[in-house]
Amino acid sequence: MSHEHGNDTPHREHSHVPPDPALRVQALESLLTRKGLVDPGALETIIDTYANRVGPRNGARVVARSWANPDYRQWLLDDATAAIAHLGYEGRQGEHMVALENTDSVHNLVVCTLCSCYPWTVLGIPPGWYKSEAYRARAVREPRAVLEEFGVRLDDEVEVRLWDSTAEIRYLVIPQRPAGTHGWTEEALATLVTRDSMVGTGLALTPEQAGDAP
Amino acid sequence: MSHEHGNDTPHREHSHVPPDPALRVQALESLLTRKGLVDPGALETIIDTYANRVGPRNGARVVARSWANPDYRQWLLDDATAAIAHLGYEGRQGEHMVALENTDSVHNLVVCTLCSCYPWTVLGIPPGWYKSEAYRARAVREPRAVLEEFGVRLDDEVEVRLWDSTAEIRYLVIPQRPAGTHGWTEEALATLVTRDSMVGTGLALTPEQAGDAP
Amino acid sequence: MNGAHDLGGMHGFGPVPDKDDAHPHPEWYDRAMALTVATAAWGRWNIDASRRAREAMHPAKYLTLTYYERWIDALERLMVETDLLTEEELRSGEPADGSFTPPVDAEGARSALRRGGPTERKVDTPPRFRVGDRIRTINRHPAGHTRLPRYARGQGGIVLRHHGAHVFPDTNAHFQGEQPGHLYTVQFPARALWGPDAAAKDTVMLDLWEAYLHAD
Amino acid sequence: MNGAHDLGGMHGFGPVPDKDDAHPHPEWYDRAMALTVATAAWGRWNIDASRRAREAMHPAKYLTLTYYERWIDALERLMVETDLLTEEELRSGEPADGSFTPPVDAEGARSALRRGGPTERKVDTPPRFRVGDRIRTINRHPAGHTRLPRYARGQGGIVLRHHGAHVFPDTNAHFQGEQPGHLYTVQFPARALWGPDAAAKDTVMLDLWEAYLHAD
Repeated sequence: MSHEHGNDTPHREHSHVPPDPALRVQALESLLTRKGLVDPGALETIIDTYANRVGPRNGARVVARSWANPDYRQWLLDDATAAIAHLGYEGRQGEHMVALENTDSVHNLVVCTLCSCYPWTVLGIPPGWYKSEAYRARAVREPRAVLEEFGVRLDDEVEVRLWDSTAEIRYLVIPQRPAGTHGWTEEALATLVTRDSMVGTGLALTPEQAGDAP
Repeated sequence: MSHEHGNDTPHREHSHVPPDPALRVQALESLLTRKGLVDPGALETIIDTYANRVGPRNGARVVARSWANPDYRQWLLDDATAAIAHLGYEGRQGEHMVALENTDSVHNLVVCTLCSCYPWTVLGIPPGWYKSEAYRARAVREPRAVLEEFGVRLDDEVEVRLWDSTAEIRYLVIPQRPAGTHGWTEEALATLVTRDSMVGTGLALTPEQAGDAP
Repeated sequence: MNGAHDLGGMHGFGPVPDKDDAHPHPEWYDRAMALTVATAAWGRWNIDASRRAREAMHPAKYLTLTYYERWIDALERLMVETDLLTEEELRSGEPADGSFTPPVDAEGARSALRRGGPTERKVDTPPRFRVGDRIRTINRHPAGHTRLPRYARGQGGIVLRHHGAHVFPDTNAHFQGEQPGHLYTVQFPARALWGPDAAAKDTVMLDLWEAYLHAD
Repeated sequence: MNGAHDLGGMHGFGPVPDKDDAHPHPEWYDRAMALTVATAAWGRWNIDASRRAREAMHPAKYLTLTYYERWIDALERLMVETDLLTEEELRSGEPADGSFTPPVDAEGARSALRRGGPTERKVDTPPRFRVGDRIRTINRHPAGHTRLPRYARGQGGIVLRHHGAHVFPDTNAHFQGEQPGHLYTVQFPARALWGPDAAAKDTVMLDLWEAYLHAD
């Protein structure tokens, strides 16, 4: 600690931000691969998995099927882990799934106040806002204000159920099926299911919002 | 916000520390004096007051008198504001004083968890450690561990009373009078009264520690 | 507000620094302190508003700034808020107008320091609680300034002392009036606040306004 | 620990940023994530230890670092803690020893991702609580890792669901064993947690281990 700063600045050193985290990560990757601790192919597989294979389209397919198929919906509500694995989505950060049903009287919203737990198998890597201090701090205390920021205005009669992911249970919100989609195929329905609607910060798109009929 | 940092770094800007707070203060002082908002003589008076006139020697005189004079001690415990004003110490950050008596069975410790409230009239400007995040965070939760860091080991039988200064009441701890000081003058006794002993993070010095008999 | 300033009970800050307090402090600490005290003589804000301004920072900023940097940062914002300075003057460092007269000179500052700012007020309403009463603190999380720390919310304690009525920070900090209320020292068992890791004998005292309390 | 990571209920962070999520993220985010996932295959730590390492920072540092900087910072410390790297290797960037064999290649990584790390365990002890039971959470402030956030301590709720027994983070994070315990979803009235500013109908659910609960 510098004498210049006197006696109440011992935390100064902690405020040091490495000038370029990209370089730090690059240096670590180089060290780990050269030491034989990490296989470069493993890294590429992991990156490719979440860039191209695992993302909100998975969850959208789950939700669309639950809209189209009442038996599947019931299975999803009873045993989400199995019902989701049935569509091929399982593994890391989706080991223990619970599906939350939005209705006319209940709106579910998911947060992780302590870190950023998120259902990777169905939604992929969480977006920046989900990991932000603001979302983690506020969603649990003032969910309605946060929802308004996201453009979701709920009637006072609706109960907001806020789920803080404090264990390894991962939550998938099943948004309400939009009106005007009777008879749509699962593939068409899936185009209405946004990532935010499966976290609870959004609603499913209406056919008008999606901009094209099936 | 920089695109380079992506979508979860909006607080980056907040971590910016002005490179030299001394220059910022100098610029503000220059602006305020030139605008006629502050009189330079007033600044010098305020600085001189806390550098040379108001400090722990004030509190030491109060404590020494309370050791030497039982009537004064009772007055101090009953109405600390008046008893302290009687010795000429009054004003800013000492408007409402309470004296806390350490005994064989009770040890008092003072903190301000929300800012750094401190009895300026008797102790002056608080030391850096009193204003530190560590002291503010820990004294209230683990006072005995903090006291041990300060070299004060209390018997388990002693009750620690921790005072969090959440209002405008300011606390002065009266440390226990050290043994071997019978018949000492108030002036001599005052040399044993350290600042820390009046916050509760220390004990009064023994004659041996003080290194000279009266 | 539940801000970074509400530090009671936090972990992660390490040992208490510089317990011997041996470092000489830089001169700008004194000048930051003196500017804060001298400008207060304008009477445009109060001590609660000062604290509110120091708390009203992004938590990362609060924890990164040093103590007197927070003071100066808050002071600049208070002076803009109360029309003593403009943002432009702060940016440029140049006064747009030099015609003000300082509210205190050297002698005035000395008097102001000796006078201080007592916060006790006469009120007509009698205190709701007496020494020895069992109370429970409210559990609220206001966005504005408050002096009931998070660690002491929703907790049961005993009234130890009544201090008369004092200016209420929660309103005064926002220039919504002094609204004085009865102030009590309340004693809490340390174990109620912190669990069984606290010593059985130890207690924690806070000075709390009547609005923070209900009978238990 | 009562660290800066325990964000629930805090003020001062402003609006939720970048809700349209329109910014392309820099490539190093992906690489930080992939390094974290790939090194986990060594099996020398667990997800709770990872979280513990990310939390174990000075609060100013936690709030100043970006998300994946915390991951990398924690990863480096975990690898030193578990003897996969030395401080000297991190400083120099040069491996002292290149004779290791990665635990997973591309195919192995794919399998590991699909396998995940289930945390449910068989235990012999029956659950203490049933759906519908009223419970109260403990009020403890451990220095170590815990998954009972500050805002939900000492609060009364109702058991909504039983999830079987799961690995206990408070011990597992410190390599003190999995010590699986029954896990419940507990429902709290929002007003109990946040006071009358919360909507009367709203509720907050947390997944809590039996060790965090007692009957109410």
